[in-house]
Amino acid sequence: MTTHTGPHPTRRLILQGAVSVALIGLGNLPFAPVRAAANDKYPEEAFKLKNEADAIKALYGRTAEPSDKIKLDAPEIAENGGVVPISVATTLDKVTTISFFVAENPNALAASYKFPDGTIPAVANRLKMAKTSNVTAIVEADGKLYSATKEVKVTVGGCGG
Amino acid sequence: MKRSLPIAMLLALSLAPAARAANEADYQAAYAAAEAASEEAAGMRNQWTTTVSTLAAAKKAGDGGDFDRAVAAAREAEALAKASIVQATSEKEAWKAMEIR
Amino acid sequence: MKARTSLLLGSLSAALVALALTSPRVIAADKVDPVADAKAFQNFFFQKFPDVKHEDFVNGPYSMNEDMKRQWQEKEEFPPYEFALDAGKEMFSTPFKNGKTYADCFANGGIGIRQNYPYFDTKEGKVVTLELALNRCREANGEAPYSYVKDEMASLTAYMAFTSRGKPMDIRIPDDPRALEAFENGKRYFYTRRGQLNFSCASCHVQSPGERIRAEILAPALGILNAMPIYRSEWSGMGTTSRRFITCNSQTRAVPLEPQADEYRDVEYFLSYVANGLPISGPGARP
Amino acid sequence: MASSIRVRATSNGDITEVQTLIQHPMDTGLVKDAKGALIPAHYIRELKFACNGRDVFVANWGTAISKDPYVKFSFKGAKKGDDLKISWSDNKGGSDETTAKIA
Repeated sequence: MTTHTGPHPTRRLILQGAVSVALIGLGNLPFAPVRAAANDKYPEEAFKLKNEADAIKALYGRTAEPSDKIKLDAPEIAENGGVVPISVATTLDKVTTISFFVAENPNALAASYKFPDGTIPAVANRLKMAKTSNVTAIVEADGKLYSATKEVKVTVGGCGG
Repeated sequence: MKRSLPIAMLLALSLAPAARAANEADYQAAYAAAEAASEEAAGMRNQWTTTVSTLAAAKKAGDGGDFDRAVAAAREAEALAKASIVQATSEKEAWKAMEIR
Repeated sequence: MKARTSLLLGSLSAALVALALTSPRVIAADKVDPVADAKAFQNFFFQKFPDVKHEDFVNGPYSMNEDMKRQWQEKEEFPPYEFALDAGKEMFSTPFKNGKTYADCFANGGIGIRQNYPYFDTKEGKVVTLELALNRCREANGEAPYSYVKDEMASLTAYMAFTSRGKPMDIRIPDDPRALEAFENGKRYFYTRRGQLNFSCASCHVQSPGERIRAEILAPALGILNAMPIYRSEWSGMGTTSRRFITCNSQTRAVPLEPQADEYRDVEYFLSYVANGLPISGPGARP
Repeated sequence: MASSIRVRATSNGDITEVQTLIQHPMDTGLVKDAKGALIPAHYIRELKFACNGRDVFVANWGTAISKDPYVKFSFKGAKKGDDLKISWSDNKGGSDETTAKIA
């Protein structure tokens, strides 16, 4: 990841960096549907990408369709962007992975969980959110991808000055 | 004509600061007044953070020789300190108005 | 620049005039009556928020906002102050170099006594807070005192608060004119406006609890210290009562006093006394 | 020193619910410290839960996971008294592991 991003990095600089990384990422991605998530290697590429769609493609190699069988629980207004309690549960079966994406974060992919047989397809965790953003949960069930999205408002915590 | 233009500008520039610019003495006086007011406010245990930072800015500008900005900042620091003194004295009684009875 | 300061002085005098105009309450004879003050203080909040259960006031902003309360309860399942609690427990049982421990300095070995702090020390003629007593215990046993705003002090007070959870706040004011003076001094500090923003503690925690100041929901003043020390997500760390007072001061642009200054000890005495009867809920988690 | 992993694993006979809180700074690498220097990225990348010899849950984390991270999940096929092994590794080669009895 281009770690030379200072606190006031010129936006152009980051965007250029991110775009180039994305292109490289796409470049070496074999276009045949890849069950990338199945192997237990740490999805390095996906965690580096800024854009949500690119990250989903890098992690799963295909897009997801919204499903009402996924219950995504996230606060309406986060009490603090640093600690946002988010959980998901689904009635879909043969679930192998669940991942969380925060679109407006510096890197969209926040977490990816693997569910071996016998593990209940539900998980709760606490995420950091840079600002108000859509939070998307992607569930991989029986080889197909499903998603649920919710907007979480994040305000600047504390009274500065 | 081209050559005379820069000379004219130079002349204007050199004249302008002498008439208005504050000098070291102005700065010292303004700073001393601001410091006295700030100490009085601190003595009443009612100092404002902005008084402290404006006073520091005045000193920094003064040390750097930019007496215009230094005097301006010193005057503002003095005003802030005085305002905090007015606040402390008036609150000696004014707080009762807010008290839950 | 000139305009700004005159604007500033103008707004300040306007504020003073406005204050004078508000119906000047009948200033009762200046006899300090803590019992009456506490009753009036509690009734003010019970009437202003009739559907908030009395013991809920100690949960600060979470007693004022449902969405926030849900996020808090979810966090309480495995709270972020868990580590401070364990660290405090460990420190409490680790003897000093001279073999003694904190338990030797406190009644009942320091367990389940937080609700009696701060207390008025008639020998010293001043209020002694839990944080002050802990540092005095350390110094009495040849140990260096802890910073009042750092994690060690927060861990110790977190453990002692935890051992008193649920017990009603029980602050006593001895029949000593100096104790009444300390209580009055704390009350005066609580209602005095300070800082360039010209706020007093009451401006936020009495006049507008439940409302937002920027992103924060303001806690009611009643029971506001019952959850101390608190883990604040914003600090992503523990905060003692001293740290909370200091940051509140600087947020109104008032230069904070030194930790455990007389004013802070007295305002803690006042705020704890008027919350008598409400349960201790420390250590707490806050936004 | 106590382990950095706090875990509560409780079974109701069929399903075991696991809650974990880990003491870790989870620095994103985008934050500056008081002196203005960038705090380098330092975050847990992988967290594994194993029971009766097989992985029951694996978490891959990025920099968007909160400080002192928390995760909750449940799984079948274990009973009271079984050992649950929890281990994590971060991007600086740091790691920790602990074993908890299912209550």
